[in-house]
Amino acid sequence: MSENPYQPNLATIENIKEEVGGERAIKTFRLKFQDKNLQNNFMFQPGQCAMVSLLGKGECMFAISSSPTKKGYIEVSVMRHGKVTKALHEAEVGDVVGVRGPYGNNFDMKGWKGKNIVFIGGGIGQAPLRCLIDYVLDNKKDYGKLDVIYGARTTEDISFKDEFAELEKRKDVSVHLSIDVKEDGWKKFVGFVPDNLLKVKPSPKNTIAVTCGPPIMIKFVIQNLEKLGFNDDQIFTTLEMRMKCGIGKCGRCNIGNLYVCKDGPVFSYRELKKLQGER
Amino acid sequence: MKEKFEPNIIGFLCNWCSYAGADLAGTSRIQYPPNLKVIRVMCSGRVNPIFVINALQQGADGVLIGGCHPGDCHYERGNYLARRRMAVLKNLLEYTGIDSNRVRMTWVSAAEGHKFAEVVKEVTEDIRKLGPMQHFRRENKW
Amino acid sequence: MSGYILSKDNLPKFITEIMGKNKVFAPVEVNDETYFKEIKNPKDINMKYDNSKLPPKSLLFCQTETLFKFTPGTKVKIQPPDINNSKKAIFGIRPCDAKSFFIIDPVFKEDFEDPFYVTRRDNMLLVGLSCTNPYPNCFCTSFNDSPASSKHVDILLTDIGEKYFVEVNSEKGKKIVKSSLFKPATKADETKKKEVEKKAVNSITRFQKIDKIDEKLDKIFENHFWKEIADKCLRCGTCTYLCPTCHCFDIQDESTMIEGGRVRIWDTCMIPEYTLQASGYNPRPTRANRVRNRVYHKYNYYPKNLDVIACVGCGRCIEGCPVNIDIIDVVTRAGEVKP
Amino acid sequence: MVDEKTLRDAVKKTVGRKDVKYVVGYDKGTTGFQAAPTFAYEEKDAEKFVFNPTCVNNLAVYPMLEDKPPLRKGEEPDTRKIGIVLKGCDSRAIVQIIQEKGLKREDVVIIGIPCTGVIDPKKLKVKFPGQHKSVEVKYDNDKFAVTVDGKTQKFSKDELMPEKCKECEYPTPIIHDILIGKEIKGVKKPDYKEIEGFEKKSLDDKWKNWEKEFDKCIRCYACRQACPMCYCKECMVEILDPQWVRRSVNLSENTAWNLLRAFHLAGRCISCGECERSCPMDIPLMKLNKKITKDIHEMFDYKAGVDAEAKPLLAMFKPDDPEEFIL
Repeated sequence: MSENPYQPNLATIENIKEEVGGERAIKTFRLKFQDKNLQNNFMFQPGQCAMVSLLGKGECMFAISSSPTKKGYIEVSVMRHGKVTKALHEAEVGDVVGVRGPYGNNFDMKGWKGKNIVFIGGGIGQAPLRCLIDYVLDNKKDYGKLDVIYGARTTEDISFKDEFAELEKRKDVSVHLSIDVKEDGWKKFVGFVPDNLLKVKPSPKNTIAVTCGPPIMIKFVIQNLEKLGFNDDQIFTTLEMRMKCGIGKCGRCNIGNLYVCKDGPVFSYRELKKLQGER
Repeated sequence: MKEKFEPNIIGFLCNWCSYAGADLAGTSRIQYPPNLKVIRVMCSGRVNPIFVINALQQGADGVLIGGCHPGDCHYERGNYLARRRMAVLKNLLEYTGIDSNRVRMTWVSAAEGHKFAEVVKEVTEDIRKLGPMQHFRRENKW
Repeated sequence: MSGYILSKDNLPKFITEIMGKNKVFAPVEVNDETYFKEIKNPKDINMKYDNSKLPPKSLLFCQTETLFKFTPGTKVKIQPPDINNSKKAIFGIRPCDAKSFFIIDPVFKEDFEDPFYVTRRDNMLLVGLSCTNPYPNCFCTSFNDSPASSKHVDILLTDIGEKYFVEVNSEKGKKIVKSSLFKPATKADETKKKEVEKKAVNSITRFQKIDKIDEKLDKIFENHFWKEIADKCLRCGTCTYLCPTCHCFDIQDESTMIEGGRVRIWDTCMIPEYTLQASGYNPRPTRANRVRNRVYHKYNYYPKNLDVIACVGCGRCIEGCPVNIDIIDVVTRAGEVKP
Repeated sequence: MVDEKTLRDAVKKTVGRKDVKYVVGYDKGTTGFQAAPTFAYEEKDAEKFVFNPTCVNNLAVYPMLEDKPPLRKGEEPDTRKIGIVLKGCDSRAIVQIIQEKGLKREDVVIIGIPCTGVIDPKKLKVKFPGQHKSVEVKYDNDKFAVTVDGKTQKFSKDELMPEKCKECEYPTPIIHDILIGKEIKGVKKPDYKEIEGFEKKSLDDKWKNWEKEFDKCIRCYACRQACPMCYCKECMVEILDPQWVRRSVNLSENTAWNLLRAFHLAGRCISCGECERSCPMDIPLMKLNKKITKDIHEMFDYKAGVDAEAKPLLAMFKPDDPEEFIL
């Protein structure tokens, strides 16, 4: 008989890092499988997701936000919203969670070799991009110029602050942060991410743009990317939906005939255009 | 081997009267059965029927709701509203075949430690006679 | 294809034979309605039922199923569930309901195999019973299927008067007809079966126009038509609960302080909570979105992914809908909408 | 008798008003013995409106069921009125919703129909099993004339009416803006014999009966959706934290759901019978509702959906409410 695909493997929370406080709190959890073999054999690609569950509370799909180049653990970044994420935020180091995965498709890291990459993130949408940025930096020689565009509602809400600070120090990456509403002491861009994108004006030549964030942001980012001359094959996004099974059976995460959990979450704009469906 | 059935009773007691009454019964060392498990609520009017049904589902054999005497409610009318609600609920339970004595209501003031003990005794004995509540208890089998 | 004959007197003996090796589920009449229930006595079976109230899918894909057990709290432990692999049989399943199993098979079998469904499916014997008196809202012939088709069962019985004509369609079925109760059929019996089948086919009055429906639907995704259809929808979900091919489910954790289980329960795409995200964003916020999704799932996405329309024409959703959203009418009209 | 032409004219007039979004009414339906709800957005849509004994649905459910997807920037909410065709019993739902302040009186335009009773589709289905090419049911004085495939048969009303019509107190809508035809005086009284008979049974017998019924429940919540009074934004069973009623389907959770549903309609149920009609498993939900209706009438002298100015039953009290059960 086959294995039970719904049954998670136990993992311990090794470390919890508070990224954002307040109402839209974000924490990053470092998870390590209890089974050492499993930990060593857990292979995933940037863009893939994992089902993390607190037994007794429920299960959620999260993008893995650590890079596969960092061995020995996986990380997920979680915004406090619903029942499970609320419980996760109350968890402590040493608590045990269930993890199954990795699920879904991934960014085409091999195909992108030698190209410039623009990362456009908003809010918690930075989580899958963080994995990708880390991966690219660890293989920097394979890729060209890197631009990171990121926006949040307020300075408070900017996630991965210290990591952005690290990035800003690097010479081979240019970082463009923004906040939605004007605040005292903020010298960088004020406005929405799509507008920031127009200001940064990355050149479409030999460039890939990857975006993730709230649905409305993705919509306008894609519009603006088109204005800048990016074609359908240069634009990639990772989507999310309410998910329950993670393996294309429970039916709820479909966009058109594709399931985000199984056939996604990474879609090129060309694929998205072909898909009719609500998202 | 047949053990004597000890009923499990959940008490929703109002903060201002019945809970204080229970407290008084305790501090005055009045004996009453240990079968009552007390949950303090701010007012008997806070007791949603969903609490009662859920208690019966989760293993309570009976539920006791305690409030202030009519006219004494800290919030003026919470106990009156609770009275209406429970009248409807008790009839509904009786109609579906669950003895309405499993859901009881009482007025106990902060000064009535003795009355509280008497009520708990009476309720416990009544429910002991009724036996365990088995109609729709959760099986918790997975 | 050569057939066999089972005399009506021998039917109880045949059922007892199956009951010896399997747990048998069969149509049983309760208060004028037919349900699939486990039977203890062959006499309990209603051989002339119209259409069962609920499809037999719950025998393979249970409404509530424990995926695994666990201990919550600080000493977390996970314990796999007991997957029951006893032999079971459905006696008297209609060809349309049997087809529904073939439609949902790939969902549970492909990619990540679902052990619960697959174990049950592999241990399930399907004894079909031809539908000689189709229900007012049946429309299986619209999908080029016949109410007396043996395609999706192990063996199929057809009532041809004083005996049953038996067709065999699988290895499992071949073993069964080795029993001495079955006699080879004559040419006359076979002709009689064809007559019965033809009569049943002719008595179906409702048809759905489905030629190239998946392509047609592709063109009218944004059409106002869907709002018109969904205006009267109560989003009650009866259609999905009664549908033999609806397979969506919800997963929830249920636990006490000391033990618990992760449970899978049937879900319905007609309620907003189905797609509501924790952030409050809902990709399908209106009833029009949801009704459209249901129709598209069956008539567009399924053909695209698995090359089969996920409807068997049993008519249960039409019977069950309190506001007369009629899938025959909806799809037929959708095919005529100008893009 | 309801003149369909007058009805259509009234619908036309209503939908023609600038401050009316649409009118909900009945059209013929595609199958079986049941009319279907239909919507008129333009005057020409009024032509499909009918009224005959097969118009059983309670259309009062629609104003509360409207989808309200989030507005785009700069978009104004559509505050136009909704027109509804209502029978006497259905109008009580609107009265009750207005009483609870779910709607304002001016949010709806009511086209009232004095109703002499509708059919119970289940009863007709038993009388005419199998396939039919055409089906028509008409009022024929004090009888129903049923025409199936060209042959007409007459039935006495009691034979085909659901229970609610046999004891209808309010054949004419309590509130209405337009009335189609003449007002009918309500002369019937509710009949609680069946309920009283059941009350007299032993506890065990009662539970055995309900255990069987609740066990059938598949928890599709169609009863809730069909009910015009169940319009909570979030139903108690869909709250996840704390989760009062688990989603798994078993006797315990089914009983909890059915009892709580009935309780939440205490003093609100207007006895339209939509829950029972839409239940795919045929659970006699009205028996629970009717029991409560009877109790509150006896205990508190209260009737739901009659007076829009009255206070909701469970949100008020009288000092001398019954309290013999209190210790």
